Amino acid sequence: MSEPHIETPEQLDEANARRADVPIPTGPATEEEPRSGRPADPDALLEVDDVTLRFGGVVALNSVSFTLRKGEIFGLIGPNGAGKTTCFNAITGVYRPTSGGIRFQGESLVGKKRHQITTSGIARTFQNVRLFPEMTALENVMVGADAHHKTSVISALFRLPRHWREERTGRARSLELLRFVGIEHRAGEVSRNLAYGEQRRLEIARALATNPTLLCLDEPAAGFNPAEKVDLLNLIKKIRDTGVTVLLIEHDMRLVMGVTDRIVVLEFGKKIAEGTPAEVRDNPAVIAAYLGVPTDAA
Amino acid sequence: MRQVLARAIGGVAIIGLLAGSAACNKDTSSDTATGSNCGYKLAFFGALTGSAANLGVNISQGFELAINQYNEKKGSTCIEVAKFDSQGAAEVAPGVARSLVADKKIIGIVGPPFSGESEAAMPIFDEAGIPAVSPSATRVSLSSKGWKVFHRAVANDDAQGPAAAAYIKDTLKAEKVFVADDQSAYGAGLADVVKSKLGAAVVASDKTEGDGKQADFSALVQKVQSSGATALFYGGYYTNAGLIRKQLTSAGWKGVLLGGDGMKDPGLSKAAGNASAAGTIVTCPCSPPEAAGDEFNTAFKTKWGVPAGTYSDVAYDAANIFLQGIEAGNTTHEKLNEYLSTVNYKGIANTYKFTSTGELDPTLIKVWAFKFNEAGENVADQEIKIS
Amino acid sequence: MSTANGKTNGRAMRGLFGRQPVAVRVLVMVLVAVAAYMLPYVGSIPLIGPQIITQGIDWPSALFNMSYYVLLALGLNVVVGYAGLLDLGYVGFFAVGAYCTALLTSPDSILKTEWAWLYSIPIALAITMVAGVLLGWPTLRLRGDYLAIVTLGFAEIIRIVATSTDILRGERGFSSIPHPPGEGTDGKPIFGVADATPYFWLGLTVIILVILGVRNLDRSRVGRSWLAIREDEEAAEIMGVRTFKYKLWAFAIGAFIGALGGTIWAGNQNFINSATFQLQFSILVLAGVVMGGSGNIAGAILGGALISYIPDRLRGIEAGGVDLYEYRFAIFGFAIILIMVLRPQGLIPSRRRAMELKDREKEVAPQ
Amino acid sequence: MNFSGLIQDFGPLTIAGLTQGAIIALFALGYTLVYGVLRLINFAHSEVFLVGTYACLIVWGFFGLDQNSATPGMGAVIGYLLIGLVAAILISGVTALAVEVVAYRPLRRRNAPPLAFLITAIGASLFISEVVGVLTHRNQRGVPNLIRPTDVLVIGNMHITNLQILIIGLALVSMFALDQFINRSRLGRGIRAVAQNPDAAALMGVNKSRVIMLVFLVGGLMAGIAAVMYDLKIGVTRFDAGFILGIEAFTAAVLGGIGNLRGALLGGLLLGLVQVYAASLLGSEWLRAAAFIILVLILLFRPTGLLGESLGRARA
Repeated sequence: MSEPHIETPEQLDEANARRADVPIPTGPATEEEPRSGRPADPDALLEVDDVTLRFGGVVALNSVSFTLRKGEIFGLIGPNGAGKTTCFNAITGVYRPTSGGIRFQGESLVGKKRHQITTSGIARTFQNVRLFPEMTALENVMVGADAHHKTSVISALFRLPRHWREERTGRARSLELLRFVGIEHRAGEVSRNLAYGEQRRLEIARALATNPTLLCLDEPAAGFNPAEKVDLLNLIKKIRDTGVTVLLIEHDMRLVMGVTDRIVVLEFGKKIAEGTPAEVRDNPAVIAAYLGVPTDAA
Repeated sequence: MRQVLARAIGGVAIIGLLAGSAACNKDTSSDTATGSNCGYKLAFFGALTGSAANLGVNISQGFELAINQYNEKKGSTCIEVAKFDSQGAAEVAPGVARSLVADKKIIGIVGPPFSGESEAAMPIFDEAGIPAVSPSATRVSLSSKGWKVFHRAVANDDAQGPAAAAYIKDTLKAEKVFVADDQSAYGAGLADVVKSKLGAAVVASDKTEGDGKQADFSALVQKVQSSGATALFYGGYYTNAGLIRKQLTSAGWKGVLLGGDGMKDPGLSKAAGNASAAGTIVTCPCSPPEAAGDEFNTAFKTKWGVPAGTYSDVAYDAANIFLQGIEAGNTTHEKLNEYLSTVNYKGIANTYKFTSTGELDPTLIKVWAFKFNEAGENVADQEIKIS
Repeated sequence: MSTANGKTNGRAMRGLFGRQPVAVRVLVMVLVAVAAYMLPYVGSIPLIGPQIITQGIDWPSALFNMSYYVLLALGLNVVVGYAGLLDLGYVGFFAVGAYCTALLTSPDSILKTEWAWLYSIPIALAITMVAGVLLGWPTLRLRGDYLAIVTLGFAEIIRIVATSTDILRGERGFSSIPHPPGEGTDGKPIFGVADATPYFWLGLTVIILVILGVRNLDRSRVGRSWLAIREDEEAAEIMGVRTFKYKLWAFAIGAFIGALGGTIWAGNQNFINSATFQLQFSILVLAGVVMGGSGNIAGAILGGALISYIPDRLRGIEAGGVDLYEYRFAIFGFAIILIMVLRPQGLIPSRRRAMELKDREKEVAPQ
Repeated sequence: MNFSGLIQDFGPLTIAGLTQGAIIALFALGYTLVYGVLRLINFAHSEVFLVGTYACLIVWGFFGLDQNSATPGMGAVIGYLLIGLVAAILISGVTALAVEVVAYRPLRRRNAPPLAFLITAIGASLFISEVVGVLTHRNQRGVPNLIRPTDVLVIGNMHITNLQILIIGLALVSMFALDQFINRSRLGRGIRAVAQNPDAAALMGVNKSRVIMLVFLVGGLMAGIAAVMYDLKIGVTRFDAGFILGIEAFTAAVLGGIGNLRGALLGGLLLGLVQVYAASLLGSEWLRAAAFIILVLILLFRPTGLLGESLGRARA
C-alpha cells in the first residue's frame, strides 16, 4: 500500500476543506473544542489531534483525538479492525495522516522520518514480533541502543575511541535491559531461536534501549497464557516506574483494565469513549462495541 | 556441528572435482625434433575463444597450416606450434603474454591480431625481445611506441581509408554517401578518414554498437534510406556488416555497401545471404590471390574444412617469413628480429618488407577492391589507384 | 565485540575457529597471510604445485587477476552481502576508478597532466565514491529487483559513455599508463612489465587492508545497522537506524573498494579501453560473491578467486581427447549451477546465513 | 541532436520501433510471468529465446531452406512459418522447463535464498549460450528469406510492410491469448492464486509445483514466438543474440511493472520506440543508454514501473 493520494478534484477540495478545519497548532484553543485539552494540560506528552487517515476510499481513522500525559499508562482499545494499529503506525511515522496533527512534547511528528521519531523519544513493539531473526538477543538490543550513539562510519572503520566507548556502554546497557526484562541468560542466543514469550520481552528490551520517553506496545500479550500475562503486567508497571510513559494497544479488556490509568476506545476508526478504566467499562457504547466479541479472543 | 562438517566437506569436494577435471593437463612436450635449426616454437597470440574468436581462429589456422607444411617438408616436427588465447581482450592479454615469454623455446610470434590487445601485450614481448608480426593490428599509433620487435604484415589504417574514398569517388561515382562505424578503434579510424576524404559527398553519418552488442539496426537503416545515399561505407567487421546488409536489403535499399578488410570474410555473405551480399565492396591492402593463393586456399580447405577467412593468408605469410628466417639459421630472438628488418619476402597475399618502425614498406602497399559475387565469394575487383 | 562479556556473546554464532584464544587466531591469520604472499612460488611444490598453477596464462598474472577479482568481490560483498542491496552493475565503479587513473596519468588523456600513478589514486577514489553517492541518492529508495536493473543500467551507461565520447577515447583507449613507483636494489623498477608478482603482492596487501577495514565495520554499529536493514528494513528504521544513510554508505564503500581495484588494475595493465567493462563482468563478480558465501569475508574472497581461477585453470587441459579449452565457460556455467545447488548459501556461508538455511530447510522438510 | 531527422522520419521510425517493441514485449513476458509467481529474475530466459532462434532455423534447414534460398510461394510460406513456430515454441518451452527442473527446483526444495536463484540462473545462461557458441563456432547463421517485405500500407513516408504487420499482429494476438488464458482459464486462475499468495493457494489445493512448471512453459512458448519473429526481422542469429535482447526485454518488463502482463506489452513497445527515436536523434550508439535513462526516470517517479505489479501481490 502506498500513501493515500488525491486523484480527483473533488477529493482535493475535500482535503483542503479538511485541512482548513484543523486548528492552527500555535493558536489559542477555541472553546468549541473542549475535548482537546491540549494547552490547558502542561503534562501533555503526546497529542493526537483530529487525525484522519484514508487508504483510497477506506477511512481507517476518522478525526481521532486524544492526549497522553507524562508518566501514565494509556490504553488504546477496540475490537479487531478498529484502527488501533493504524493509529499506532501514524504515531510512529509508518503512515502519514491524511489530515490532523500529532505532537510529541510540543513538536509536530507529521512528516518526520521514522528514525527521527525514534530518536525524539518514541519507541514501539510490533503486533507480530519483528525482531532481527538472525541476530543474537544482545545484538537486537544493541541496535536499539545505537539509536543514540554517535559513532560514525569513519570512527568504526578506524576503531577510534568513541567506537570503543560506545560499544562498551551500549553493551552494558543492553545487558542491563535484558536483565530488566528477564532474559539475560539468553543474551547470546540467536533471536529466532528464542521462545515466543522471550521474543516478546526481547522486543520490549530493544525498544527500551532507544531511551524512549514514550513506549508504545502493540498487543504485547497476544498469545500469552494467564500466568505470562500477569508477568507482563508487572513488567509494564516496572517500566512505567522508571519514568517511561506507556501507550498500550490491547483488545484483552481484562489486561487493560488492570494496568492502565486512562483508556481510549476506537471502533471503525472513530473514538467512541475515553476515560478511566472504570468509566470506560460502564460506557454503553463500549459495551455495544464489544458485545459478542470475546474479550480474550487472542 | 557434524552437519557443518559435512557441508564443509561437500564444499571441498566440489573444489576437488574442479581441480580433478583440471588434473589431466595437456601434454605439451612432444618428441623433440632433430635436425638443423629445429626444436623451436613459433607462437600464435590472439583470440581463440570468446566473441572475438572468429578473426583469431582465421589467423591461427593460416599460421598453423604454414608450420604444418614446413614440418611435412622437413619430415619431422621441427617447429612446434604454441597457441596463446588472449580472447582478444586487453585485460586478459598481459597474463597470457607473460606466460608466452616464459617459454624460452618460442622465438617468434604471429599476432596479436587486434590493436587493443597489442597495446597491452607488446610491452611485454618488447621487454622479452621476442619478434612479433601482427597480421591484422592496423592502428596507426602502434608503430610509434618504440617497440623494437613490433612488425605488421598489413598496411595501417591510413592506407585503406583514402583508397576506399577514392573507389567511392572514382569508380562508384557515388554523389551521396552515408558513413557509419562500429566505434571500434579500427572501424572508427577508417570511417573518419573516409569521411574527411569524401568531404561534401557524405550526406549523413551514424555510429553503431560493436559486434555482438546490437542486432536491430532499423534506425540506421531508416537514416540511410531517408538520406538518399547510394553508398554506405561501414567502418567495422563483417559480423555487424552482414546484419546491416541484410536489414538494408529487407527495407528495400538498393545502394552499395562498402567497407574495409575487416569485412572481407565469407561470414558476411553467410549471414546476409548471397543475393543480398552480392555487390558489396571491401577494400584490402592486399593483392588478389594468385596461383599460389589458389593452392593455399585448397590446402586450407582440406586441412580445416572451411574456406580461408580474413587474414588467414596474411597469417600464413607471416608464419612463412619466420620459417624462412629460422631455416636460414636465425634461431635467436636478436637474430630473428634483425632478419625481419631486412627481409623481403614474396608471399601469397603480398610482398613483405618492413620499415625501421615495423610498418610494411609503403612502396609495397597495394590496396585492392574486392566484390562479393552471387556465390557469396569475395573476388578481386580492381586495384585502387589513389589519385 | 570480543572483549567484554565474551561468554554471553553468541557462542552459538561462532565456529571452531572463533572459539580459539586470541593468540591462536592471530597466529593462524598471520600464517594464512604469509602463505598467501608465497603463492607465486606454489608451482615449485612437488606433485601438488603443478596441479594448482595455470597454463597458458602466467601464474603470477593469474594470481594478480585473482587479486583484483577478490577486491571487487570484497567490495560487492559490502553492498550485496552486508547491506542486502542487489547491485548488477558493480563493475561501473571499477571502470570509474580505472578511467580516473587513466585520465590523470596517460599521455593520451586530454588533461595532459601525466601524473604518477600513486598521485592519481586519491582523486580516483574520491571521484568514484562521489559517483557511488550520486547513483545511490536517487535510486536507493527503490526496492531490491528494481535497484538491480537500475544499477545494471548505470554500468551500461558508463560503458556506453566510455565507448562513445571522445574524452574517454572509446576503444582506442589510453596507453602508457604508468606503473606503481619503486625501484629494486638493481635499479630496475619493482613494477616492471614482465613479472606480475609484485602486482600480486600489491593487490594482496590492499586486500588485507580492505579485509581489516571491512571487518571493523562489520563488527560495529555500522555492521549491525546493515544486518538490521537486511533482515527487516522497516523495523530497523523504527528502531532508529538511519537506513538510507547506511545504505548510501554501503554504496560509497563498495564504490571505494571497486575503484581501488580499478586503479591497481590500470597500473598493471598499461593500457585500458572501453571493451573491458562489459556487463558480463559485473554479473560474474556477483556470481563470485554469492557462490563464495554472501555476507562473509572469507566467502567473498574464495568466490572472487574462483571466478578468476576456474576459467584460467581450464586453459590448456584435455579430457578424453576433447580439448576443454573451448568449453571452459560452459564448464564454468555448469560449475556455478552445481555449486549453488549443492551449497545454496555459498561455499563458505556466513554463520548467520547457514543457520537461516538450516531453519528454512526444516520448514520445508515436512512436505 | 538531429531534430529535423527525427521529425522527418517520425512515421517510419515509429513503425520500426513498434515492430522491435512487439518482439521485446513477447520476450519480456517470460521475465514477467516468472517474476510474478516466483519473485525471481530468470536470467536464463534469454537463452530460452536463443535456442528458439536456432530451432526454427534448423527445422527450415531440413526443408533445404537457408539464407540463400529464394522466397517460396504463399502457401508454402505459411506452412514453413507454422512449422518454424511449432519448432521454436517446442524447443524454447522444453528449455525453459529444463532450466526450471535442473537449476531452480533443487534450490526451491532447499528453500535457498533469492540470490542463489539469481546466480544459478546466471550459470544456466552462461552454460547454454556457451554450448551454443561452441557448437556454432560462434558464427552467425543467416535466416531464409521466407517473407520478402513488401509495402502493404503507405501513409506519407511511412511504409508499413507485410512483415511488420505480421510481427505486430502476431505479438498482439499472442498477448491477448495469454491474457485470456491467465484471466479466464482454470490453469490461469491457479497461476494468479500462486502469484498472489502461494501459501493460501497451496491450502486451496493448487499444485504449486505444477503452476511453476506452467509458468516457465508459457514464458518459453512466448519466447519461442518472439524468437521466430526475431529471426524474420533481424535476419541473422548468433550465440549471444539472447543476451543482448534479454537485457532489453528485462528492462521492458521492469519499465511496464514487472509481474504485470500488460505492463510487459507497454514496456516493450515503449522501449522499442524510445530506442529508435534516440538512435535517430542522438545516433545509434546512444540508443541503449537512452533506454536506461528513461527507465531510471520512470522508476524514480513510479517505483514499481508504469503499471505496477499486478500479477502478484503488491509488496508493501
